[in-house]
Amino acid sequence: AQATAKPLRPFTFILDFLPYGEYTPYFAALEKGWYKEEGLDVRILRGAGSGDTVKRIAAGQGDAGSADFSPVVAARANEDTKVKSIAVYFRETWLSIFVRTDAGINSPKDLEGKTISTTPGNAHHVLWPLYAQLAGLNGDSVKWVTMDGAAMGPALITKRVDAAPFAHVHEARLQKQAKEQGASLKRFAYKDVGMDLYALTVIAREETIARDGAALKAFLRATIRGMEYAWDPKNIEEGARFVVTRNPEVDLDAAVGAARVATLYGLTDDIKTGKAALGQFDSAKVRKSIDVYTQYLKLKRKVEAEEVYTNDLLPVKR
Amino acid sequence: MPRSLSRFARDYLLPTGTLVAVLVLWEVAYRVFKIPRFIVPAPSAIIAETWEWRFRLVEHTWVTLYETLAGFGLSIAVGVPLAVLIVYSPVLRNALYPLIVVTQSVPKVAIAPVLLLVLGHGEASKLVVAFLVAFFPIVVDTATGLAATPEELLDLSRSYRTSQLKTFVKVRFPMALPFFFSGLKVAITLALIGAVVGEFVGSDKGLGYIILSATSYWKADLAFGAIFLLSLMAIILFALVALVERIVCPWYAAEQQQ
Amino acid sequence: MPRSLSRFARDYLLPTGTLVAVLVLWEVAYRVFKIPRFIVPAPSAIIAETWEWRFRLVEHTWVTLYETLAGFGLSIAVGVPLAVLIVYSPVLRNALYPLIVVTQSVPKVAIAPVLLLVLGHGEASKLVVAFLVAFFPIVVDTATGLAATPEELLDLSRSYRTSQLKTFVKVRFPMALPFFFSGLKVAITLALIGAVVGEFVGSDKGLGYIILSATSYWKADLAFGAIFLLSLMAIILFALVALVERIVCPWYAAEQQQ
Amino acid sequence: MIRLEKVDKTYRTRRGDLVHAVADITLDVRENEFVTLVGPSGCGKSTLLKLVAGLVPASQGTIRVRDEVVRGPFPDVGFLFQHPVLLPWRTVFDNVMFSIEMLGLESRSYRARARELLSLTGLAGFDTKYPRELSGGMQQRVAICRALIHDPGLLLMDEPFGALDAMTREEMSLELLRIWEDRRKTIFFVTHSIPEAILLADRVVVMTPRPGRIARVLEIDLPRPRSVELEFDERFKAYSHAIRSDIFAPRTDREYATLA
Amino acid sequence: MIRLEKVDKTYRTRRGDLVHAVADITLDVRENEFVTLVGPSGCGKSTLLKLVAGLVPASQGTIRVRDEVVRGPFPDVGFLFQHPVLLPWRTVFDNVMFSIEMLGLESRSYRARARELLSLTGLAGFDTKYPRELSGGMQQRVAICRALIHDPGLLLMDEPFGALDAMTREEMSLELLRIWEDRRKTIFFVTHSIPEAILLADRVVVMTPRPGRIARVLEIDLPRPRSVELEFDERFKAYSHAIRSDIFAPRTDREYATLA
Ligand SMILES: Nc1ncnc2c1ncn2[C@@H]1O[C@H](COP(=O)(O)OP(=O)(O)OP(=O)(O)O)[C@@H](O)[C@H]1O
Ligand SMILES: Nc1ncnc2c1ncn2[C@@H]1O[C@H](COP(=O)(O)OP(=O)(O)OP(=O)(O)O)[C@@H](O)[C@H]1O
Ligand SMILES: [Mg+2]
Ligand SMILES: [Mg+2]
Repeated sequence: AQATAKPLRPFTFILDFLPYGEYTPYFAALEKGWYKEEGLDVRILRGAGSGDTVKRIAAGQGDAGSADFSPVVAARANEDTKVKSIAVYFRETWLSIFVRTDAGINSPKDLEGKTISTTPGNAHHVLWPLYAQLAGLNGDSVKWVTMDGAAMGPALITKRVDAAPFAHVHEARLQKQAKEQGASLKRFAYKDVGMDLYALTVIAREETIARDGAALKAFLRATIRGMEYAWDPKNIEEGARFVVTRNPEVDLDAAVGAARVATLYGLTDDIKTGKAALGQFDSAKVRKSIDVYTQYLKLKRKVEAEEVYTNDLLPVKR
Repeated sequence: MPRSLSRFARDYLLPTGTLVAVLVLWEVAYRVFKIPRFIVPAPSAIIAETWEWRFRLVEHTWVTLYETLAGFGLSIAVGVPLAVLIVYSPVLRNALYPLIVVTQSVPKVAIAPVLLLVLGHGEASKLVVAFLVAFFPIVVDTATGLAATPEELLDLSRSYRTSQLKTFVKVRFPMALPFFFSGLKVAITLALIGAVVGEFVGSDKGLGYIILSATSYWKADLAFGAIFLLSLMAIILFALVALVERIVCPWYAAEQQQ
Repeated sequence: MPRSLSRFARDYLLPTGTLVAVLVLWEVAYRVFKIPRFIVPAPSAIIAETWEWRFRLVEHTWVTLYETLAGFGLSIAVGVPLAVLIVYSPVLRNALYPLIVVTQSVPKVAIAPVLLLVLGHGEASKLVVAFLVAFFPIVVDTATGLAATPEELLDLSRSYRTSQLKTFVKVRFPMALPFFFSGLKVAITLALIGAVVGEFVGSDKGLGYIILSATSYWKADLAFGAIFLLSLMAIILFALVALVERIVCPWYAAEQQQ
Repeated sequence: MIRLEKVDKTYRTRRGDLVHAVADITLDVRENEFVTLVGPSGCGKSTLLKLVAGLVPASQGTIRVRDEVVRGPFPDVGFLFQHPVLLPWRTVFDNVMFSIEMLGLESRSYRARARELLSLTGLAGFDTKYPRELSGGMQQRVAICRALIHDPGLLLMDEPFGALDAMTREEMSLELLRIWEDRRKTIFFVTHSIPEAILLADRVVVMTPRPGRIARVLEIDLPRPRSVELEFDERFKAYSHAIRSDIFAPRTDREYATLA
Repeated sequence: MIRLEKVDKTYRTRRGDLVHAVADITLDVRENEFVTLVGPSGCGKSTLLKLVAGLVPASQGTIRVRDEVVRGPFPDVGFLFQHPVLLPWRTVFDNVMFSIEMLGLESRSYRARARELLSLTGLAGFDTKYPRELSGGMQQRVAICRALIHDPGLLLMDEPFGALDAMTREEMSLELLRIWEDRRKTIFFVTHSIPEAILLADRVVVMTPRPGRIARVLEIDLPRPRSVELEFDERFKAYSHAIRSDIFAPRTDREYATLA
């Protein structure tokens, strides 16, 4: 849909955190001009955590944003924030626990009695009981040490704690850092014990969905084009480079690593086998996610699935 | 007595009244303009939530109070001697001030990991953050106050051929007291902020921790409840400093009253 | 002239020397104790990285500088009138102080998101954070200074049956200048911190953003480079305030020199 | 010009006690009159002057100046404090000009007058100095210039020549008389010097020790213009004697009973 | 006791100009001598006293006290400043005791003496007041008590009685003489009053206008103990006349040329 005659519609997209390798599709669509082709002048802003992005979208500061699915549910349940997820970005949970390979922790069970760092409200910590249950270990036996996010890596590498929770995408840079100290790290993923949750989603507020569905649709079309391109193994490096051009503080190697990891969560089996289209929610999984969050986040009420997601804006559904 | 009554009204009822008025206004604004709850919750909801959490909040309040006071104490203990060095020696002043300014300009959140790794997770690291944030106004204000001693008083004191220490204790410091207290007033609130920032960075106790975790758990009511307590604590601590000032330098406070 | 030369040495070489000495010590400690790079990097590495980034860092420095100065300006514009109200009316003092203390005790990191929601993503929100953090010492110190005007000067000024404003402009404020500047010295460094904290929470420009992102990407060299620049900026701004003080109240600064 | 009726002033100190400073003062000062006020230290002379100027509220009684009840400072007055009270951040010249600025008068038209007064008081060449750099007597002279510069109709002067040496003092007294005769002002003038009080005044008011009351009001019937030689005049000596006896008599056996 | 040799003092003001305050002062003050210093305002009397006390460094020449070169303040001295310089946060009593505290003496043994001095100077009943609550003359008396309380061997007094009325002044002068005779001290005393200078002194030093030089040193050959009646003595009048002529002569045609 070429729209050179029409002026571009300004469109603000707010990330859930700082720009990094996991967002290559957005930057690819931007650099390749696909957003422009859709008539959008997209500006990508950084975020300060998924929760913050949900609030900012709710306050109308951006047209769409990137946020984990859990705050979307929580914000709706606790504060009646009228924000919905309009596309899935990462289709599996990327929560993981990292340990030093020389710590003698060979299976999740070995985490019993160990110390794990955390930040207040950390999703790993919140969902730990579920993880423990699924992994068959005594979850109460670990000791959580609260600290700043920035301190978690160093604390793990210098053995101040036995384990540290990180999203999988951070593995590349953690390993790099560990190597400098002559160490290496091992990872236990929450999804590996059968925890079936969505991670990042694209969000928008209900008002925008109702009034400006066309722009959101256009945005998703270009974004999904970006996913298809950037998650193609031969384009990984180029995608990372797109991120680095715009954000020179990002380390290219680490961004490439993150982009590579991102494909594991963006292109899951259901996509590869064609069971679902890119971006598409599965209502059963949404419900399951809601159940988990309602229980573990101690939400004030249980939201209906339709309150927090919609597949209606996606270009293709299966 | 009507005079002391009106004074009581002025000193206690008035501030309380203002704060209550602000809360009422806020509640009204909240209802009239239908402010979305995710921006700020209503005071009524905050108070209800705070009341529910009262026992646990009290414990966290103690922790923050302790860290604040310890950091504050430390910043007096370090700040006053620094001010003295700065006033007595221009050489030291020029050597020290840049270093002190550096300690101020480094964002505490940025060096928190270092502090945590060096000092561990206990209260020490929060206390140090509180101290780092709070000591600067004490240094600057005390130094200004000390330097402002009228020359004739210094001459008087020199005429006794006495030690610098005695001049300091008997003349310069008493003269600088109002400015020392001015520094303390700024420092006590900064120490509180410092303690909270320290808790943000790594703690599982204290009001700072409550604010952060309540925010993460989407419990804005509770987060604001903790902020309320924090504010209350700040007001009380500030008032206590002002009270001590009035006791320690009544000659000055009396003038201020007029 | 040897006198002005020794003074130049004292005022410029000495502070620079101290800072350089600290860096050298740090480098030595780094090498001797083999401090892990991710805790603190070596100054040499930091400087190398900073040099590499110099053009881009300069841009970010400008942003932070602008926010700092705007916030600082705003805090003077608001702080001085507040101090005046506090000194001139005991009733207002008792009503205002608690509110002001509340603005201080609320952790900026906690309300910065709210500000961001209200003021948007632009520089305004950072400016407001800088202002909120910085205006308090200006209020407290200026108020203390104004209240300290010797009574005989006030009597003198009253004897002309002149307006309060004139008394303020001609007598009270000049008399309070050293304390006003004392407040400014604290405020300028706080404004810088405030701008950085604002950038932490929501900005993709400025040194605060660089620190945050570099830390997140584990580029400790770059993060510390930004901290270096921040410290340098703080020292320069602080020195500028001190310089203006010396120009505006030479009679006071001259005494301090002795 | 000034009319005091049963004026009483009691101070409350910081500790809360009361100090009865002046009691039951009834006094009239006529337009263009030169009245001097003498009395023992601490008897309330400064207090009385401040009461008249409206700087301090009376505890009882009424004070009228130009037929208006004094409730605070009023215009067209020059007040000279017992201490010089100079602004430390202003030069000598700017301290003198302070009156002009505070009164909102146009500075330019008074600059020449300021310089003239400074050289008249022997301060020529010191205009750019700061108060700290002056001797005690010089500071007092700056304060005198400041009180005179706007040429007020009423001058309230609290021991203006207290810190001056005998000669400067005489010169300044004569200069003040000259100005007074030239421009016809009302002057109410506190002094510690009995000869000075007589030399200058139309009437001398003598006060008793604290609480200060009026012991005597003495009409000085000496020819004008006056000069220092008058001190050898017999009438002068008689006045002097009368005042001395007023001041010295009551105290020796009262307040100073402890004295050997 | 005090030995000044070719002492010169030039101040540098903030603007950088030089003020030549005293020039070429050579003077000996003997042990137990009472020397008074008179001279026009601004001639350097206070400067000279501060030079002797070591509060201000000489630009040239040497100053010896008790045979030691003065390089800074030295012990066993009581200095009385021209302004009272009281500590505003201390009560009258505590201001007097300030000397004792600064000298590290035992407070307890001086309390009675402090009270005695206060009542001697007519301040009984004011011990708990604050300086602000005193009249100018009362403040000066507190400063006198403070300079006397530790009974120093050398008293340097800068116009101690300047703010006092005629009677208090006479009483205090006589009291000072009594103390001096009792305890044999050396007193170096600046005054503006020529009679006072003569009444008190063994020798009167007369200074010229700035830069202050010694115009004359006058031995006062009057019997002791002295009393106020001496003023009517012929020798007293002669001394007075001599000093007046010293002071008045040079100025009328010099500094004050502008005067009508
Ligand atoms: N602000 C004040 N508070 C309390 N008492 C005061 C105050 N001002 C003056 N007094 C008291 O009032 C009395 C009269 O003081 P005032 O200054 O009028 O005396 P004075 O006649 O001017 O004395 P002097 O000749 O020493 O200047 C004194 O006893 C003094 O202690
Ligand atoms: N700190 C200073 N800086 C510059 N000049 C000064 C300083 N102190 C005094 N002077 C100058 O030195 C000269 C002598 O001053 P000094 O105070 O000794 O006079 P004085 O004889 O005590 O006069 P007075 O009788 O008025 O007290 C004056 O001209 C004065 O301006
Ligand atoms: Mg008086
Ligand atoms: Mg003098």
